[in-house]
Amino acid sequence: MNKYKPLFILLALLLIIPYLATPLKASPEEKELKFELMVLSWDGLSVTAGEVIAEQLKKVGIKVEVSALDDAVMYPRIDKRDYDAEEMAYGVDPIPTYFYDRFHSSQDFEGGNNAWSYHNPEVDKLLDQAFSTGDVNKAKELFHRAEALIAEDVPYIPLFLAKDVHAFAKGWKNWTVMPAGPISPYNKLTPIYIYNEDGKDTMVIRYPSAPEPLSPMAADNGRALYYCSLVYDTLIAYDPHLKPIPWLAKSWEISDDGKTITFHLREGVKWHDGKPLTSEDVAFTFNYIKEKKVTGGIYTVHLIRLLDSVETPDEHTVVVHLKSPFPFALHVFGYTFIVPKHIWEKIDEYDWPASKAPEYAVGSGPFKFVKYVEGEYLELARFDDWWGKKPNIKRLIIKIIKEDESTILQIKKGEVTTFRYGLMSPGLIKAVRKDPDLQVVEAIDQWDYLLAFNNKRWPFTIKEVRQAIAYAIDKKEIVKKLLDVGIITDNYVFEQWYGDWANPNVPKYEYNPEKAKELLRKAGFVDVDGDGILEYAPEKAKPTTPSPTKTQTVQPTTQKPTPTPTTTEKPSGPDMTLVAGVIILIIIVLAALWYLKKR
Amino acid sequence: MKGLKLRLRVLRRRVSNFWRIYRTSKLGLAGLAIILGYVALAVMAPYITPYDPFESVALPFEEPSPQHPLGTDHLGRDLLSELIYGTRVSLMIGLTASFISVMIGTTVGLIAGFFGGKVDTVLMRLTDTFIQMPQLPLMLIFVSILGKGILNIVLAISVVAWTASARIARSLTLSLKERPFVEAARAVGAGSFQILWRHIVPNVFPVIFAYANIAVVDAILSESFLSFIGFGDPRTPSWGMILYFASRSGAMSNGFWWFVIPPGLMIMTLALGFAITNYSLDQVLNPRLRRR
Amino acid sequence: MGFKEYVARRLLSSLVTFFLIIVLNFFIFRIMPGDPTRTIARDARLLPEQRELLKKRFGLDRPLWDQFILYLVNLFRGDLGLSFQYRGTPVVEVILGRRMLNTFLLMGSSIAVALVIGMTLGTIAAWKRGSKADIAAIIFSLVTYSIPTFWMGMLLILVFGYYLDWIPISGTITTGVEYQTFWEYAADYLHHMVGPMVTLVISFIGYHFLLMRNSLLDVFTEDYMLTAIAKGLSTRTILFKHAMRNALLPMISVMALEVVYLFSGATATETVFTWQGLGLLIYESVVKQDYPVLQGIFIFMALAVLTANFVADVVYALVDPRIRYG
Amino acid sequence: MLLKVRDLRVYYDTVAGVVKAVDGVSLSVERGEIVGLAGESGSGKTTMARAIMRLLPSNARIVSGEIVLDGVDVLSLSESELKDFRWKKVSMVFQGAMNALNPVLRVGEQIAEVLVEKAGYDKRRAWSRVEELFKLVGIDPSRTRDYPHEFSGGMRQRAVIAMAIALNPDLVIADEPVTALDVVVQSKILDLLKRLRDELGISVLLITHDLSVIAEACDRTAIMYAGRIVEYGSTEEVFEEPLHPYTRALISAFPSITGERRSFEPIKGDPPNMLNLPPGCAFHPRCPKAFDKCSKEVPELKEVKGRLVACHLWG
Repeated sequence: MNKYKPLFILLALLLIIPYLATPLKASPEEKELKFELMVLSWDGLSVTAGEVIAEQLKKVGIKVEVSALDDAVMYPRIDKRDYDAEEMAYGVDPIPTYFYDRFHSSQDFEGGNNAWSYHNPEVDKLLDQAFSTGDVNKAKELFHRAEALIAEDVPYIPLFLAKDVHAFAKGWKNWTVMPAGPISPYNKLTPIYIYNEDGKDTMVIRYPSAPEPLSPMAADNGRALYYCSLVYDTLIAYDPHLKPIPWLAKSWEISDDGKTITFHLREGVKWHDGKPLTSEDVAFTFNYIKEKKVTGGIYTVHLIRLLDSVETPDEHTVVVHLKSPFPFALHVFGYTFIVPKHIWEKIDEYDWPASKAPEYAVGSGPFKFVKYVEGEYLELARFDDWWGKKPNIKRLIIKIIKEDESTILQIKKGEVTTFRYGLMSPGLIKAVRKDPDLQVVEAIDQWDYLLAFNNKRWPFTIKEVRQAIAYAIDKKEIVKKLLDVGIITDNYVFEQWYGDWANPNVPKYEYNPEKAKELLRKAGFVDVDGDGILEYAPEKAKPTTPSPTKTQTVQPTTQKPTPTPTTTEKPSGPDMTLVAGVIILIIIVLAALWYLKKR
Repeated sequence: MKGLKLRLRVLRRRVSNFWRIYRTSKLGLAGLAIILGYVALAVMAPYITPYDPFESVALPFEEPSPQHPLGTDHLGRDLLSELIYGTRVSLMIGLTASFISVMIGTTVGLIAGFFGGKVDTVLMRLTDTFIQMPQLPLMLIFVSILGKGILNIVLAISVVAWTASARIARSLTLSLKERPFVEAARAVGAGSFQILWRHIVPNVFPVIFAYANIAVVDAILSESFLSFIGFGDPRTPSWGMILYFASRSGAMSNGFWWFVIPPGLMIMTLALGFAITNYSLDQVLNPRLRRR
Repeated sequence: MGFKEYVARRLLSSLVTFFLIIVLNFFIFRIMPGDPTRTIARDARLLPEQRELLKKRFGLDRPLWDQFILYLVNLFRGDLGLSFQYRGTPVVEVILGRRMLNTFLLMGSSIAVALVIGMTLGTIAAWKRGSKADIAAIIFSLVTYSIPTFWMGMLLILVFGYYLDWIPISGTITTGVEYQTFWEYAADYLHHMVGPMVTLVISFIGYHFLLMRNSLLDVFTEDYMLTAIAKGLSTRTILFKHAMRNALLPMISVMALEVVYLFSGATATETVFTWQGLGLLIYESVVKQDYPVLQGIFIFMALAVLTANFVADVVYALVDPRIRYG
Repeated sequence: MLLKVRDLRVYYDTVAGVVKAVDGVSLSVERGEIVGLAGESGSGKTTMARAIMRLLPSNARIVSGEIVLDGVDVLSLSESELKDFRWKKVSMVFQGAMNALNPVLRVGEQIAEVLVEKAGYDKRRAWSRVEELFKLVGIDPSRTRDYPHEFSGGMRQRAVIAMAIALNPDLVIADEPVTALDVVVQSKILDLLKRLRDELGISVLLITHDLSVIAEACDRTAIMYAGRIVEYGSTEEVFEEPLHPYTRALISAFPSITGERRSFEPIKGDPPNMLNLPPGCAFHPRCPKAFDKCSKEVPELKEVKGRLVACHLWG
């Protein structure tokens, strides 16, 4: 039987051939104008937008290889600045502190938020000034100047702000819409004012996974923060235009040098366990955060950095001394969850487990913790001694449902009222929009999608290339393909969120493919080999001043069945499957024969 | 030349022998037909797909129409074309993953069975523990270590699923070791490696490959699930990936049955094809069962 | 070697394997790239001092060797560390709480039902080998084996959960209900279990059926079965006394294997139905890179495998007179 | 006459074609007689035995013939009548006693269950009867509660014989009862069979490929070749003067059980392919004395010198 061994080896070799024959990455041609675009695989908007961008750039002669990656792969590459370009959503808060994180050169460290390695000393200077002044108007002016510079440089291209699309079950009325939608940690109004026409007094909000950590000091994700915003009070809250409104603090003053903030607390505020809330509790909270270096909450990073000392002249006054002025200091201290001193004094580890919640989860907010059925739901009840307007609903339940589909079916059945996160998939949005059983609320979301370049890597080291890409992208088409779930934006500080913090006169890059081609040619790119993709050949680009006719033939060849370029994993060409499949079948049959022969 | 002719003749006789027995199994024929049908579909994909499955050719979420018999997906790509191309991916993954796992398993089994002693003890202890570990969680853990994507799914499946073939290979090797021709070879003074390579390997592989069928079923099903929960590559449309997109884009809430039912049926039928073939091969090849 | 010695030896070898797995478990998860503090607190802006404190909290600030020793010591104290995704919650608490119970109930009952149905069908089919009923049962079981479980679950939810409204769509209990009696609770729980259980039973049946049928057919070819028939014994005696007892022997190891599922859950079904069991926990931990939890589950699974194996060996030795001294 | 088989034809349908395992066999066994049935493997001996007990596999069919045992037409029995018939009228000692006993049941239990189920014994009486049977076949009665694997090969064979005679059947079919045993044990078992025949008056149909076994134990001998009986007569005569060339070849291919050295020559040629038998006398391709007619006509079984022979030499 070993006579057939050679045959066997031959078959084995044949099986390997198709793998070897698959074209691996073609030999890297430095000169070709192409790059890899990372998109986030589980985010439908990111993937779709990436595909559209690739098609649009192909039209001006730029080859884009889209790779849809999981965050576990993508984020480390971004952290290490090991990428060409990426396109996904970044989150924004009610205050534009991200403006510093994204553009200041000091933030270009491994894992830093200046993921595009943008370095501009002038911008650095402006940002430093803007973030160390207590004068809001001066800060705004500095913002405008910095943004104008950034927009000229195009370190990344802002694409659109996602829409927060929420569906409510029938019968529910009177939610508050603000940036980030009706259900968000910044929106303390919806749960207070919402009511049901049919008299239902229990609101059910779906979470895709557990709301943990329940500790307001450890809460570091939207789900946990939303829960905390219901159970814990903050000194200030936000109105529908994200302007600070009095909450626990009925008024406040900021000193002229911006280094002292005085909060005047409401009187007669009670904790859920009946004890009174005083300035002691507020001071304790701030000091606890600073001492324990807690990682949860919304602005704690700034709080730890800024806080010098806290004074409590009387039971209802808190005076905060800052180490340095900060234009958003009010938000940093105002939007911190206040915890009761008499309970937290005893808590050593601020990230206590959920099983401790019944003893520890005492706040002063409009809802109080009732119980948490692990993995199932979290039940909150209206706190009847709350200082403010009594919520219309008596109970608020946070229910964990993993699948979006199941959620929508349950909202249709009326078992669930709405969900925490806005819908991220055009398909689901389409489903809820057309469904007569659902009420759809659309607001601007906190996710801004952007096309980012690694500014340290060729060809993005060339400013003209970045600008050309900006001209070559038709944001309208992207948003249309996304079934209109995005709001186009050209700003780096979003007018829709921050009003006059945004510079209304930033240079805009209207869709103009001809201008893009022109810029690219100026930068030395020309289609040398006639394949529709530009190559870097400055000596050829310059002499022939009139644009070469070749650029006209750039039309994509759509009749070919060749798919858009993809990653190497994809089996390409028919022969591979054919050969491998047939050979494996043959092997199976032969195997059976050999086996038979042995009998 | 003469040797080759002889070999071909022997081969032909064996094929016809095998075929004579196999064809009596109606189920087996059905299974084979299904597999061949899918292979044909995979091979012909570029010629029979009405559209390029990678490009959006219409608006997203179009209902089935003469132009798009199964409608379009969330990017406006033709679902029928995607489904046909998906055959390639799913088939490829199923075959590759099971092939690799069978290779690993056989190697381990051969070594353990042939050398015996401490090597055997250690390898089989490992195999025994792994064989009982639930496969899907293990695959998930591996994917989390390796990262996502088709290639890593293939790897994860292979790394987890090799144990069954290791067991079989070991027991075959053990019984072959006692056969007269091996003893004869030993008596003539053949080295261990030579015996292993010339006498045992050629006899172990055929049986193992017959078993590979069921590994293919498991690989296809595992792949579809891993893709479905989002560990696949969104740019490589396997059927599991289509279902992932369907679920992500609310196909059920929308009532897009054409987005959900066909991919599931495709997975099921292909898996069924291999399962039936495996079952029939087992019936045909297992002399114990044939005797009665 | 006597029975006791046999048991002792098996026990010892199980313990050695367990130790190997513990070591493997530690190092596998240390290969993982990246800074764990990024997974623990998802905030790129964290100040360096915050980062240091986090590392200390999760014991990641020490050298690898120290971490390993600590891991071993803690393990023997029943401490598997802290979960990343459920900040501050001990892994043991995450795994052993309600989730374990959910998985236990769902998997236990599904496996039991599937075993009973599968084995009964298998016995009948084997006895009536070649009949129409046999072939129909074979095709049915092959089809059930080939259905992607998650897909079946999706369809069940749509048809029976939404359109017909017979079963709940997700979860293990109705949210926010105060139960008057335990029975009310149990009824609600069981109602929620119908969907996932049907899915699992269908996906398990085929396997059990084929196994039992093959096992019996194997036994039928044995000479002692011919003897039993020649002896003119009743069909019942032949089937249940002579055939079943022998055919059940290989089923013991299968059952041992399925005991392990009690500790791993059914990821596909649990995800689709949001059945908060260990399967869903594994999925979430993978997505959120919660390595401590994955490590913990890995250990529990290994422990289950080894225990089940050990028990199976002992039961085997007790049931089958031939291998007592194996 | 106890057993009368007339013109029995049993065919197997296999994927490769029809196998005529038994093709027109007639055979009779008298009360209290041990009849040997010999032949190479594949000659249809075992099929004969199974046919008498109606234990044929599902792909076998009885094409024609008649089996009458003690006046009962075996082939016309219904399933429930068969249950009554088996073991009470005829029992069987199977080829390879190693595997004939259920490994997970105690040996005694396997005998007792027949007594309980078929002879209406209560449990206790059944077990004491088992002890008696053990004594009868020469096993220590205290070992009734052992498992089969605790028995030696000879003991197992004795236990199987004890099982076979438990219900005092008229006929015991012993299919290769001593094959895997060593010579000393073999003759002990054969002695046991003879003794049981003498003491209990049962008839035995002893099937074997080993002529020395036949020579030692049988009163009459039938030689089978390719599904037919080629010679049937008293053992002494058959061995003394084999009439059929195959019988002769068979005898000379075996060393004598008495140890007397004889010319030892194996039968030339290959055993016949049962799927495709040669025309005429199936033995003719291997027969040293074959002539024209042998390849054309199938020889009838005729009486020659007081026995039955199927050979054209005697035509």
